Amino acid sequence: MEHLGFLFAAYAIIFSVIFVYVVFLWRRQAALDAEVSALEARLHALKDAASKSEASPRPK
Amino acid sequence: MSAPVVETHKLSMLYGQSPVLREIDFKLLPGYGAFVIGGNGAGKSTLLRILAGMAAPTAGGALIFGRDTRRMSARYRRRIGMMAHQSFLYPNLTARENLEFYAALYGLPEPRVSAETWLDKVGMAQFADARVRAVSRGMEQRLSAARALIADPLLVLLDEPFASLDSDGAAIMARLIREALDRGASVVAAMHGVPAIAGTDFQVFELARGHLGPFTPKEEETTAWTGARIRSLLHR
Amino acid sequence: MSPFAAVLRKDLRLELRGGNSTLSLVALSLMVMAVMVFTQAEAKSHDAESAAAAIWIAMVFSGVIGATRVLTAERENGCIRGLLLCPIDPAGLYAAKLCAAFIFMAIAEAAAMLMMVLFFNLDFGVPLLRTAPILMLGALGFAAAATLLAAISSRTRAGDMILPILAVPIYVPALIAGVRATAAALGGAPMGAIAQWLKIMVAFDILLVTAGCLLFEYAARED
Amino acid sequence: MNRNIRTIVAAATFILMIAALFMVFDYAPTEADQGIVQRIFYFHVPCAWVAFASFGIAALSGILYLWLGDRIWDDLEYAAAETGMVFCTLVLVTGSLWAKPIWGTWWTWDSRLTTTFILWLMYGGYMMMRASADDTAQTARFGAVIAIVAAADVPVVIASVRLWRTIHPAVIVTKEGGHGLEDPRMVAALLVSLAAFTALYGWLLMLRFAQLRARTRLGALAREIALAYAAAGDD
Repeated sequence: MEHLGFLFAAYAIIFSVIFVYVVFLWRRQAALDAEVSALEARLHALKDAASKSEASPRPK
Repeated sequence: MSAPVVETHKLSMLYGQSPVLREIDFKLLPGYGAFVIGGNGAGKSTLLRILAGMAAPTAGGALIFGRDTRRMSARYRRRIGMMAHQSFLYPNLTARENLEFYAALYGLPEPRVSAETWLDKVGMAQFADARVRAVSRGMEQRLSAARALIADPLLVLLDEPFASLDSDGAAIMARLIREALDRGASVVAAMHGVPAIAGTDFQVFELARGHLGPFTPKEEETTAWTGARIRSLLHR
Repeated sequence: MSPFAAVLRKDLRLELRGGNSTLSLVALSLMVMAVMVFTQAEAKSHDAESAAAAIWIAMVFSGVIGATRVLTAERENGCIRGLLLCPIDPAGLYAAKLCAAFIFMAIAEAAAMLMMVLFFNLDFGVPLLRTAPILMLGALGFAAAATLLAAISSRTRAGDMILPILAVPIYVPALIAGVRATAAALGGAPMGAIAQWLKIMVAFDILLVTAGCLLFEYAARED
Repeated sequence: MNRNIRTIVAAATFILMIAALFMVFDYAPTEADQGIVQRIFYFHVPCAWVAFASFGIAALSGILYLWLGDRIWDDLEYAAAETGMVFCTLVLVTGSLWAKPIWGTWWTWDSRLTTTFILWLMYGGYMMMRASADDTAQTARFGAVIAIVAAADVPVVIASVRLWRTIHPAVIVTKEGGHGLEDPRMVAALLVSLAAFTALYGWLLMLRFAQLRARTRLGALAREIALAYAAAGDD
């Protein structure tokens, strides 16, 4: 049962690194979602502007 | 009628989210000129960079001699002469050495002779052995024009060719444009005001807020070409 | 004159006209060799291992600077754009730039060899002569890798900082082979004994020069 | 990349990982020479396999990107390089933790270790380049160039490191296959671990790839909208 510490450390590191990477992916996903929201807002603004002035043709 | 030298189709360019060029449709036939007038930041340089294949448009496309500017091989680049805002000249080489170097790269048979001829043409013969670092901005501009035209390109792209030129220099520049048109080359030149070049083989456009449209002079902004002399150059 | 010859001639002319690249490479090599001597606990004479280590460290440092210098020469007035507009094959342009970097490095290596003899108290003779082709193969390989990667690093925000980080790991096989071969040659081993190392270096050089010729276009293009 | 496939792979990863842990710690017998530390091997080897495969995918995608010019290949290349980097780090760390008790040293310049370490350095450079450049087609080309050069370099790295190790007197002689799997239960544990890590890798790669794909498409969409504005004459 000697060297149990090494075995424990190895497995602990494997799982914590993978966990940290998943957290990192998750945070980037949040940033991506924020970007989608910003784009949606821009699209809404575009639609509003289009409905206000029907005279000039605008993109949907 | 022969095939157009330049043909753009809904050419658009964004820098980040802000549009610089908006759906530009433009055609230029061999032997014709297009002078694009516009203020600073109007997108003139961007348009020329795209036509030279130095930048890829965001949407739409440009054909040069029928070839997409994004995929121009050496054969197509050989036919284009681009005078950009940067001179592309090596500061530590002399005027002559710079022109010889580019003449060699364009595969001219006698680089030395070509360099000599063009130094004469742009009135730089007496500065032939001065390093580019030491000459004035206006002289560098003349050399830059010589560099662009040295291989007799069939499409000449000029970005503000008259900037920082004195009246002699401007006269030379106007003559070079005239000569290029006369030998059947097409010219696209971006500038701030209408140049004093006579002829009916060119059109003047205005590039404003990313749109390319026909230029309508606000006041008396054109002058006539009288004899072989330039009377004046008007800048807006 | 071929585009390759024109560009190379232009680079050499610029260098003679106060480019000072070679001089800075020589100076840097001198510094590295001096640092190597000072950081060793005791001055060892006739120590082939230390001498080989010193000259190869100098090689890596001067190579990074050399490749950077060769490409910065093209940045003033946007000259690199002017070159890319010319109807020349990017591979020819790469080859010319690589040759220029190699020549600057080779001169610096020659100077470094002299310093190595003095600092490590070696003898002038056949063993020293045998190190010359090894160092030249090493310089060629490093110039090939660094010229290609400098085109990339110069366009990142980190700038030239990132070049050694990209180039050195790629260079490791030639570095290992070069140091071992140099140490063996300085220790008096005949050419036959280091042939295996030389083979690796030649393979590395061929590989990197080929990769550079094929890929330089993608690294240099601007759009 | 379908969301359903990702869910299935995630579930498979979870089940396989539980199974692998059970087999590694309970089913497989303790190795006679090395003792309990040998169990690191069951996860170390899959990490190595996954890391090398990932760098291979990155290099192939790089070639495809330069050839075809579709940004999807760049997204795959970046995702594979990044995921490969994670597992490559794990290989090095677990390798060290195994080497210390068995060989008495954290690190030996054995050919496999050295090659792995050099790959790790190369892709470290790749990641730094990507981090310090804008997300443009140019950066994508740079990434492809580095990935291709790195992959092309690997055979020369292996050749030089092998020769280096055979000529240089090694203090510690690394037994080739010093982890002899004499018991079939050990082989089974390794195979299940390999499956578990392949699934885990597949899941992470798909996640990252989908993310990068979304980012690229979002960029394209933002450009579309800006272009539509531009065409309408708005600023």
